Amino acid sequence: MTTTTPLLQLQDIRKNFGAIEALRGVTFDVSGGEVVALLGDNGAGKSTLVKIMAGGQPPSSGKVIFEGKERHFESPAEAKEAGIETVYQDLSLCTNVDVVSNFFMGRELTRKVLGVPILRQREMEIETAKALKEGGTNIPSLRVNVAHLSGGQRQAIELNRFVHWGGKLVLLDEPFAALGVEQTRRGLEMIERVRQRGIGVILITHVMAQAFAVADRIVVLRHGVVAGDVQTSQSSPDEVVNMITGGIERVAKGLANQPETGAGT
Amino acid sequence: MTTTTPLLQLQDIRKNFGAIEALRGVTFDVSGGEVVALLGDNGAGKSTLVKIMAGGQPPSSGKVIFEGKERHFESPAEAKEAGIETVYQDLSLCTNVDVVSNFFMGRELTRKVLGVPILRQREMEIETAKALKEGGTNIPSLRVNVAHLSGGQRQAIELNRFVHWGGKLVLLDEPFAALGVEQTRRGLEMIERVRQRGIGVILITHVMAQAFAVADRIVVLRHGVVAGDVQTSQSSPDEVVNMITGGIERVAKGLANQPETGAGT
Amino acid sequence: AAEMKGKIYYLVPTLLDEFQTGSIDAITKFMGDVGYEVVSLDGQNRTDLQLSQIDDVINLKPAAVILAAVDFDAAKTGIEKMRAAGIPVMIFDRQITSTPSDFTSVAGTIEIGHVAADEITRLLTEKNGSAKGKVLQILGDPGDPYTLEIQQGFEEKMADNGDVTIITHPAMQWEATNAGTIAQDQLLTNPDIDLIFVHAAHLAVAVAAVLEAQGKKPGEIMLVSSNGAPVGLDLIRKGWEQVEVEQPMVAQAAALAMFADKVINGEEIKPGTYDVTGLESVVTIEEWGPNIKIPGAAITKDNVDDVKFWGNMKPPTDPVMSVE
Amino acid sequence: MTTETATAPHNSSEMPARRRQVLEFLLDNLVWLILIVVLAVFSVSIDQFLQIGIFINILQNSTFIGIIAVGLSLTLIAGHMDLSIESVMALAAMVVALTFGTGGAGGALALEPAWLAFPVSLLMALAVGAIVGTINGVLVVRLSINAFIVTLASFIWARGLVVALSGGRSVYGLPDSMRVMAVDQIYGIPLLAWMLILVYIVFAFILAKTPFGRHLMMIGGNEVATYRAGIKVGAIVTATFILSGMLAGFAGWLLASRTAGATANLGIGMLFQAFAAVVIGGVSLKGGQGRLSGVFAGVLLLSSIQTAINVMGMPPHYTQMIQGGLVLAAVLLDTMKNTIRRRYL
Amino acid sequence: MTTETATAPHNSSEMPARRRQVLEFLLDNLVWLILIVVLAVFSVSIDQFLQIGIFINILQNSTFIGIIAVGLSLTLIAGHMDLSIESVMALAAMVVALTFGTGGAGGALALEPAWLAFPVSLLMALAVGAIVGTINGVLVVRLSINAFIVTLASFIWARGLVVALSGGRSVYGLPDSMRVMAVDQIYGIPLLAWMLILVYIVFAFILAKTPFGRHLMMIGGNEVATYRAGIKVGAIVTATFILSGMLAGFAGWLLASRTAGATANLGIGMLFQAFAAVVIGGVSLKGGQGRLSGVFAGVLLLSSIQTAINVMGMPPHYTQMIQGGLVLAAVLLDTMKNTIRRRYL
Ligand SMILES: Nc1ncnc2c1ncn2[C@@H]1O[C@H](COP(=O)(O)OP(=O)(O)OP(=O)(O)O)[C@@H](O)[C@H]1O
Ligand SMILES: Nc1ncnc2c1ncn2[C@@H]1O[C@H](COP(=O)(O)OP(=O)(O)OP(=O)(O)O)[C@@H](O)[C@H]1O
Ligand SMILES: O[C@@H]1[C@@H](O)[C@H](O)OC[C@H]1O
Ligand SMILES: [Mg+2]
Ligand SMILES: [Mg+2]
Repeated sequence: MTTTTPLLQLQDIRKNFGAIEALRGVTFDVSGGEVVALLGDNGAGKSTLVKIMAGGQPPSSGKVIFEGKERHFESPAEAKEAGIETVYQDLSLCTNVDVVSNFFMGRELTRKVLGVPILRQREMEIETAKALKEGGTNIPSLRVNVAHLSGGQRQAIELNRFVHWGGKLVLLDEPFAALGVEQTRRGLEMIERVRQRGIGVILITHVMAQAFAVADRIVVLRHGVVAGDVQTSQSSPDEVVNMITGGIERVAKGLANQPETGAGT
Repeated sequence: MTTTTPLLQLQDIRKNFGAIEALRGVTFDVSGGEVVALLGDNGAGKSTLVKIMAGGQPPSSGKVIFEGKERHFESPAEAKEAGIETVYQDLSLCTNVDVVSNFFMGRELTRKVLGVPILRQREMEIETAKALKEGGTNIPSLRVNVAHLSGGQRQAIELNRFVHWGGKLVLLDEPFAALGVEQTRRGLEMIERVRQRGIGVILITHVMAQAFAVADRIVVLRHGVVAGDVQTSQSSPDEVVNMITGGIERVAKGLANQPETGAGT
Repeated sequence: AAEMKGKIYYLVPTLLDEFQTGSIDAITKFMGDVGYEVVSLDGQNRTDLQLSQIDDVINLKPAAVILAAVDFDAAKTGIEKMRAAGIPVMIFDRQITSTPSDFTSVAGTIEIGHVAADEITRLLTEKNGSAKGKVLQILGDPGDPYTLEIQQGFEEKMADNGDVTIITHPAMQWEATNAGTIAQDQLLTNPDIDLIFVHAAHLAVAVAAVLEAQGKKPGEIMLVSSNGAPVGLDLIRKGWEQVEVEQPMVAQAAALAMFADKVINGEEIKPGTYDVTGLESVVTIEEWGPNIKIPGAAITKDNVDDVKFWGNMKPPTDPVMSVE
Repeated sequence: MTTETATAPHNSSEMPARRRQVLEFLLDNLVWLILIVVLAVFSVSIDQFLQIGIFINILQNSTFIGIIAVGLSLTLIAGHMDLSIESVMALAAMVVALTFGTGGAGGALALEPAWLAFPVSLLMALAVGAIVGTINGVLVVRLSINAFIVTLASFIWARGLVVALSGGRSVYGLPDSMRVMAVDQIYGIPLLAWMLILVYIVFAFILAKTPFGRHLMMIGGNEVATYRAGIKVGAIVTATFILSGMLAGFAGWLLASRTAGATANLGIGMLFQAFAAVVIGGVSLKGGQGRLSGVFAGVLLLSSIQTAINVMGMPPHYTQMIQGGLVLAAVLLDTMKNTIRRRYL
Repeated sequence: MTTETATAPHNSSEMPARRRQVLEFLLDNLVWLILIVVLAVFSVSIDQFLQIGIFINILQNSTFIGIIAVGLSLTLIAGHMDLSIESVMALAAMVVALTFGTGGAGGALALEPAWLAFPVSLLMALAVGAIVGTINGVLVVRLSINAFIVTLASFIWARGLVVALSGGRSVYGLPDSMRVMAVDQIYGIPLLAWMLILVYIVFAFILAKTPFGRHLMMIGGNEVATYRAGIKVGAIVTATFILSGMLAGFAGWLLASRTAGATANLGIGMLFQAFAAVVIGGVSLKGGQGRLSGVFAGVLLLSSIQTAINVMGMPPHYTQMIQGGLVLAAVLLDTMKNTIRRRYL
């Protein structure tokens, strides 16, 4: 937790879909090792913002600055290469293949035989089993197609695969929405561990308790603009709910990059 | 709240998918005007049970007794005719058409012209707008395809359309998972209103607070069997979490049909 | 019925064409006369299918094979294979010159083009005073050599015959609606078309229907077709068509039967002139083997009812006799 | 620092709402725009193309592909497809021609009074279509066999039946009462073209304004959702196959009237054309998407290209290449849509 | 009343796991089972069917449809499709034949030493396929035009090019070195059949064991998910179209060798056959599903039906009807799968 340049800065991001303005000038930032909870009502623009940060959609205007450099991620692949991992709200699983394939999607383990990459099926299976077990999720068989899994089992795959891959910034869009009590608890612990590795985390959730359990800072979106940006320690669930529903607005300018505990500079 | 026959009874319901036994003998019931929270870990079998009650999947064995008569719903259409309304966990929306079409899916308002049923587009639009407003959800345009809506906006359509249709029993499978704070609050209120109309409600959720806010009784599924069946007033969130994660088991036999307040017959 | 001498396979290229379906009946009857049972296999206009039929037929060890090739030359390998397996091969209707065979019975496509050219020259002269005017030629599928050879014969002869403008369009896949549409469009942009020459009678059906729908009187725009199918003769009777260049299908089939014994027994076939169902036909020994060419005739209103035309579907009842 | 914020997403200020609407409309109907451009280019560059007669020909020649394309569109929108339409059309034409035809293989049935041939033959054609459609529908719905393979089989056997029934022979000569459709005109426009227009109006209406049409669209979008919503998915899909068959039967009836008979290979190749028209017209092969107005434009576009080729007088060997190229060019134009939408909307 | 419960869903006790596995395996490979049944029925009921020569014919005649079906399967699995394969095959055959053919329209190019014709012609055929495949891929991926329409256009123009190049004339007479494939045998099995088997082994391996194959499957299942996961979707899909084109080119090279030349309408109708085989083999038209072993069985099944019809000697007017019927019957058998699975598993 230092006051160096933030990991990711967004400056005046706007996004419109035809006549609809989903984002109307969003500015905020996140530092390495910091957990920011991004809150807001349904349709506030949270997921749209995530997609912009993850390279899935270009903003209509505004700047994305990652590690001090302005970046225009043309695709999720580019954002990923830069170190941004994402768990999407609308799950990104291929339900026509099995759990292992989904877990390693795009980063399969291989060995070369005569220059041809061959999948290392067993290794991948073992690793998947381990990760899911740590996440507290029970899945009858890893070779079963994801189409046959329950909602929570699916989300667990998606949530647990990201930690596996490291990176510098993790974007989590309502990652616990379908998870059970225990799985959610372990998910929150995982975020804590990730933070300790110096990785920045942006967590979207509708559950105040979750935000207040792990976030250093809370950013509230409302109708496509930032309606609140406060240190968790200096706010309360009630206040935040008020910001979300439009009761109050509170953007602590200049405080954005403060360490999460303590109040001084 | 009387001690007449329950609205719906399940007796020893089993369901297996190939080698996987999702349900291993589930017995419980729900009465008119009663709200039962159906809780359980990911993969416990809750959604499978819902699909069986809703006519979408036949049980491998066991009895479904609705209004005192054994029923074998062959399709959701039949269950619906009998008065069972369902909100599914994996949303059941047609993202290729607009909000209004989804809201009235299968029950379009029409008028006959020369015997030909013609859609009453305006009326449907007005009604949709009203229902969504009551639910607290903001949707930029009702004519926009659902594909362009946020996760919470989609869930709101599905949740709000069911009250509109009445019925005798309502099955809600994690209906608030993607909803904002305010929308969830209104959703819980809505359940309360529905209960007051004498309709039975089964609510699935992973959030203890929601279960304890509206449920008369809590039923816990664990690995496909009932691991707990208690009056909300006689339990606590901690105890229920314990049942979910397998710490304890508590099935209050013979108490299942008790009124939610008071203890006597 | 008498004891059969063996099975002959007839590989017919397609059944979407009256000539071909008619030939099955004729060949089956005449071969029956001389003591052979005929089994026909439809090649559905697919070269590869016909080749696989050849492969299969070889395994069935027939007395002989009659081949009307989907494609004139692609059948070459198949013919070689069959003959190598000791199966005599008779070529019907579609002449194959690239490899030897045991007997060939054809009308000649180039010649059909020539006959058509002469008839059309005559019709134009009758109408315009001299051999001039505008002709719309509607081919069959442009991928089918049968139609291209008629075109070739027709155009080379027309070039000699006078000053006639020929506009050529293909009817894809020999499909009649396509022919009708071409005629309809062309009549708009070239209202001075004197005559339409289509390469098969079933195409004339749609063209005549278009003329009729446009309020034309029969003969106002002349129509000539080749192959002599029954609908073609009907159109002549109704006055929509002036000339049909007949392919002597019945005689072509009869010739096969006449020489079948000789071919199958490996006896020598002598060149000379033979009488085939009343038509004077010439057998020559060509590079590719013995070849009988049977003259096709021009059918007009005057002779349309002659039973010798296959389009009248009165095949000769007298049995054919094997040539001694 | 406590303020109220606005209450709903705002309109973007960059483009006036009005202009945006016009642009949206144009993009939604881009196939029509392309059709107009193409016709204009042909009119200018091809001698004698620009005359009423040519445009009427284009319309009239669109009839058969146009009508079977409607059935194809309906099945595609519902998330299935119907490959049998071409053969069903030929079968209906052949059955009618074999019954009433006076020349060739025709049976020359004469009814008293003569005009009876008109309704009777129409019913026969529709019945043929309905029967094949029912077979398709039942196999797809009841036995849940893939529609592609079911209707491919029908495509093959129905054509086979045409060959078998006719013995490969052609029929020529239909009673006058049956040729009305091909011969008569109203306001200078052939009845065939009117039929085409009528079919499009009726089915565009059904799709847009009736529960049936809406359910079709939703079934194509998410069959599970409609099933759960209590929509009788099976019945609707079956009905769609029957409709598609009947439309093909109707087209066959018109085709018999047009060719004054039938041949064994009647209509061969039209399936591909119908498919091309439907896809150019914006119907998605994945189901749940498409409007008949686009399909109509697609049909006219293909017909215009064919007519231009017929009129141009080019070496016949090149027609196919040019046709393929033009289809591609038309579709390329259509993709500008996405670029424009992304850039300006 | 407080007890521990078991920790994971249990195996159903109704059926021993072993028997279930066997049943699952049989159901997964039902097309093979059907193929065996069909061959057995044919062998018993058709005179002279049961002989080695016939079975070798079935295998050999499957070569062309079999190889293009692989390309079709790959594109379908990736959620697209390639209709151009039939025409590309013909185009490759024609280009090779025009260059090396000694008769007809052939150019009679003679290389020194003579065996050079073999590799050179192979490379030419593959290049033709790669070029058309690249065009298809780029249009589909870069301009995101629907693959159906792109490849339909290619289907038309490539065939047009065949007709134009050859002027409709055929070519025959290829140098001996190029006919090796059609003439030679190894262990009594024609080289053509070996090529078929080789192609299936190689591509089945690629699909099952390499990241490329797995990505293909996942792209077909959920393109958005793979894109988000950083998979180079565009590159993979383009490569798939190129592969499909090259396979078609290879098939064309073999076909030229088999027919010792090429004709303008070479291979017409094979597209439908390939489609039927692929769908019978269990490849989903919606993408993300299918195994080549099933496709292979599908190809052999169709080829067996065709051969049976050839050998049976039935009235030819009925062959198409019977063919359509048999295809349907085979698929009907396949649907028992679902019933069995529902009832016993
Ligand atoms: N592709 C799109 N086309 C049109 N409108 C869109 C599109 N994507 C999002 N929107 C609109 O933008 C607004 C913001 O959507 P977004 O998904 O970002 O909301 P959210 O904050 O994530 O909501 P939730 O909490 O419900 O997930 C919504 O009104 C939505 O309808
Ligand atoms: N169609 C199916 N085929 C095979 N297995 C299935 C199928 N549907 C469900 N299952 C399995 O049955 C079990 C119960 O699933 P279900 O969806 O009922 O769980 P759930 O209690 O709703 O979980 P969640 O809280 O995650 O939604 C899971 O292990 C799941 O993998
Ligand atoms: O009559 C023609 C026949 O001789 C040829 O072989 O194929 C096409 C037919 O139209
Ligand atoms: Mg969201
Ligand atoms: Mg569930």
